[in-house]
Amino acid sequence: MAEQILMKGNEAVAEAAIRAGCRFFAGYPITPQNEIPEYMARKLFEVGGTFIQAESEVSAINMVYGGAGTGTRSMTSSSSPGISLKQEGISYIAGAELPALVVNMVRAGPGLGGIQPAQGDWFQATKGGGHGDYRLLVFVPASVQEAIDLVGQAFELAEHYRNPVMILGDAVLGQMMEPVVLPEPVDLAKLPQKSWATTGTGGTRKPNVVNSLYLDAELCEKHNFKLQEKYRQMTEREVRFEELNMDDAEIVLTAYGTSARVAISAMKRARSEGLKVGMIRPITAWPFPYEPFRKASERVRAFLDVEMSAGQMIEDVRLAVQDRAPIFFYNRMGGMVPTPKAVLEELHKIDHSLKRDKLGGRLGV
Amino acid sequence: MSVKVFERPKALSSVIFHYCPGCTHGIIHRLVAEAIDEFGVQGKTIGVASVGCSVLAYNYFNVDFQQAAHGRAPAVATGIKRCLPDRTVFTYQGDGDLASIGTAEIVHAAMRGENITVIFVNNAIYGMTGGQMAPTTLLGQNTTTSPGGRKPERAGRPIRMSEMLSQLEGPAYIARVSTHNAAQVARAKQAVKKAFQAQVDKKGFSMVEVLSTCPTNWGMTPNEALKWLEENMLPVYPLGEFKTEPGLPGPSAAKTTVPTREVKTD
Amino acid sequence: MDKKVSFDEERCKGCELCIEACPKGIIHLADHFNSKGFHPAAVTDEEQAKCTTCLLCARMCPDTVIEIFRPERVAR
Amino acid sequence: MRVAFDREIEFARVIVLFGAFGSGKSEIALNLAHRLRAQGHDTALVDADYYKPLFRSGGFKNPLEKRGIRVILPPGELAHADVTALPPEIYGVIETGPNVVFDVGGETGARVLGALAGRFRPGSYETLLVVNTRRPDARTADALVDAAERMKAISRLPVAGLAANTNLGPASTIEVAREGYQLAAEAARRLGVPVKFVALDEGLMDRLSPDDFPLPVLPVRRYLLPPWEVEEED
Repeated sequence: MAEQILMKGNEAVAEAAIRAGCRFFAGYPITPQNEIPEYMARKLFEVGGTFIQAESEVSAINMVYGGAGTGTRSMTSSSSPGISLKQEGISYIAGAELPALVVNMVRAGPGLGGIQPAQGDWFQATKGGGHGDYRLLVFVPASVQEAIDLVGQAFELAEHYRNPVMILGDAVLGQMMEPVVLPEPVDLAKLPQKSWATTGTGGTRKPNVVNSLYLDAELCEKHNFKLQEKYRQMTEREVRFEELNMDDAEIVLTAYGTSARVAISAMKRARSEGLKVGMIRPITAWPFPYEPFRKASERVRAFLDVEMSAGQMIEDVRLAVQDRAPIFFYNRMGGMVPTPKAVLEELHKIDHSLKRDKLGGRLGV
Repeated sequence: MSVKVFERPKALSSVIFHYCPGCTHGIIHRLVAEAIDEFGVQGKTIGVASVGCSVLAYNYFNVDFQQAAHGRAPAVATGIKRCLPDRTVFTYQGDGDLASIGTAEIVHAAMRGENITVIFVNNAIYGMTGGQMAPTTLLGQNTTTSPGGRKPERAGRPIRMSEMLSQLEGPAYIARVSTHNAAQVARAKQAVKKAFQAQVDKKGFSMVEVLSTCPTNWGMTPNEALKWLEENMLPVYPLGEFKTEPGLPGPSAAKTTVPTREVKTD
Repeated sequence: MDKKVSFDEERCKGCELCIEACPKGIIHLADHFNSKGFHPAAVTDEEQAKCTTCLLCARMCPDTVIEIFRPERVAR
Repeated sequence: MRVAFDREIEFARVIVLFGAFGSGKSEIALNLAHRLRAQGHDTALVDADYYKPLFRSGGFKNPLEKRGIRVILPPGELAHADVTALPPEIYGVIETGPNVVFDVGGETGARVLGALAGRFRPGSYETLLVVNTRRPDARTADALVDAAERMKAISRLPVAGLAANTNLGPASTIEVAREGYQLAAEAARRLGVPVKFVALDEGLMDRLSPDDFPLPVLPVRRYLLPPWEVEEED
């Protein structure tokens, strides 16, 4: 096993991408993700790749479109306002069925917001953002090691599905340092050939065209159905989540990313205080892990969703839980991070209210 | 016996262009394809289509193509060229695409001296969307969004991209040519070839601005449109080479920028 | 005698740019329509002889309709 | 005025901590400031890590000031901004006044020092290169020497010594610290400067044996914890 080293989330994402074979990065500076382009600027040329600081996020994502279209593993990274600017390109990349990695180290919004951590981009990442019926595979790592592992998978799956993949982190994940083990670099020569890539016909095949334009409505519909079939496959095969202490859980915490780390701390303290608290942590934001929530909703007393947003993931939790159990919500916003203590207090409050209110007890069991 | 001395270039497919009768896009497509043929680079060329009337350009060339979002073709071409530096990469963009929504992309691709070739078709109007004002629309020119003619106090004055970009150090070759008669088309051909030559020689960014007509949206017959171009566009958009890197064929243009000095920090 | 200038009628949109470009004035639009509904450009057999193969019509044609042939001995 | 703690480590009035980003400058700065203050010195901490939104020593302004440590940060909301706004007090404390710990963030912070370089008075300050050899780009003595040369060039200040800070955060061990110290000692020898001290997680101090390190060990309390590890008072 390789040695552990201490890495910051942002640089770990960059190094993991290089090891996963990323050879083209275009980006534009924005706090709190600057360590990613800075790392790429130092390292990508050393492995024969290219880093470009684009004139804007709009240009950066379109450079990635061009690079991805040549079959080169390509990525960009940014933070919330910059990701808004990239939505046009993300929609085109999805429409043209190109593989690419987009990293969003989320900061507070709306508008210029602030440079502190937030989770206000869930809707944007999972339910569009750009125009048209497309989906991204969206990973929400909760540790630096998990971010590294997911970056590797992101490139594989982006190519497998020919679809952009997003790593949805936040300022804490990007800035914090944790001990990690890096994977061995992939051997680029062993990656499958991309028959669709625009590399020049070489005079031996018909021209390849990278395109998202379908003027004929029937063909455009066919293209859309094909995309939807791909997304359906993703919902079947790519759902990832983690369940903690669910065997006897009565109250289920749910949170992702930084909120999940806080929630896990709160869960441990709650357990030590006798509360039967479990947790479901989505690792894919899209496709969302509806099934574990549905299953849990048939036997647990309540859910507590913790987010650094006004409540975005909770809409998916509601879709999964329906009315089978009450769903409580605790949030901080604008760059504030919930504390384990505050989450613990919420858990106690829920516990008390469920004991007081008989109707709030087990439903459907 | 006789020998064929003029035919459709190999780099053009046999698909019939969708362009209106007399639209000079067809001439410019052919010039680009002839240049690709003459450099022998068809198998290693990647074109980038933009948004505008030429959005379907990928159907007409026998080369790999990527279709770019409106204005972003130079960014897409940058991505392609940086990943495949030994391929020949060109964009084909109109005036709305290049001189309006894509001004940042074209300026910065030129600034970086991206080793790509840009074919910039300037017909002073939006063709695709139905004859709206372009940044290159002439003063007084009637369009659907400049009814009664473009007025400077409302809509500013025409933008001269070739002159603007020739102030940068990145471009190796910038020329403006026209399609209003066969002699000019022959000159345009030479400019397009020179632009590809600049790329083949790895000299950096090259752009040929081609003055072009839009008979349909100008409301003229194709031949009237060519005359209108000659009489009205040429005074605003003078023809010529604005920048020619030494080493390219032909005399160097006078206005070559002075290279900035490298400084040392840290 | 072989044709010096030939028109791929099905590609022609009858735009007349070649007519304007021809210094000999030998190109006209045919009376008939092509399948697209355009009167294609044409040169009568008699007027083929007047063609100097100067290429101007072909250079101005936006639709790669025109092919030009030269007698072998003068072909470049 | 020179100060010493544990009778073994002696510092100049102004301690400038620099090094590659992520090498642990902020953590060392907080620990040094607390120790200086605990020994009764009039102490100030300058957080010159202007571009990092999180895990900054300046984020502890209130608790530090409660303990009587002056914290020099850009004023008001600028303290939370990713803009460079040098607070004027910096100029004063370089020249005269309290014991100062400068926490300089990576290369960008070192550039800030470069802008101030002419103001540091010989003898009144010392610059320490903080090194963690379990960070990328710091895994060999060569890399540490390069980092020192680079910091010198950017900050236009000499490197007076190294602070051996090899750790893996919560996964730190004495073995890891010792491996890092050996690399730091090799780099220091080549740079012709001493290793000033070894920094060690305070939780490991009771497992330390006298012959682990032939020089003073600074016990380091981890202040820059992720939000979920912060202990709140009930």
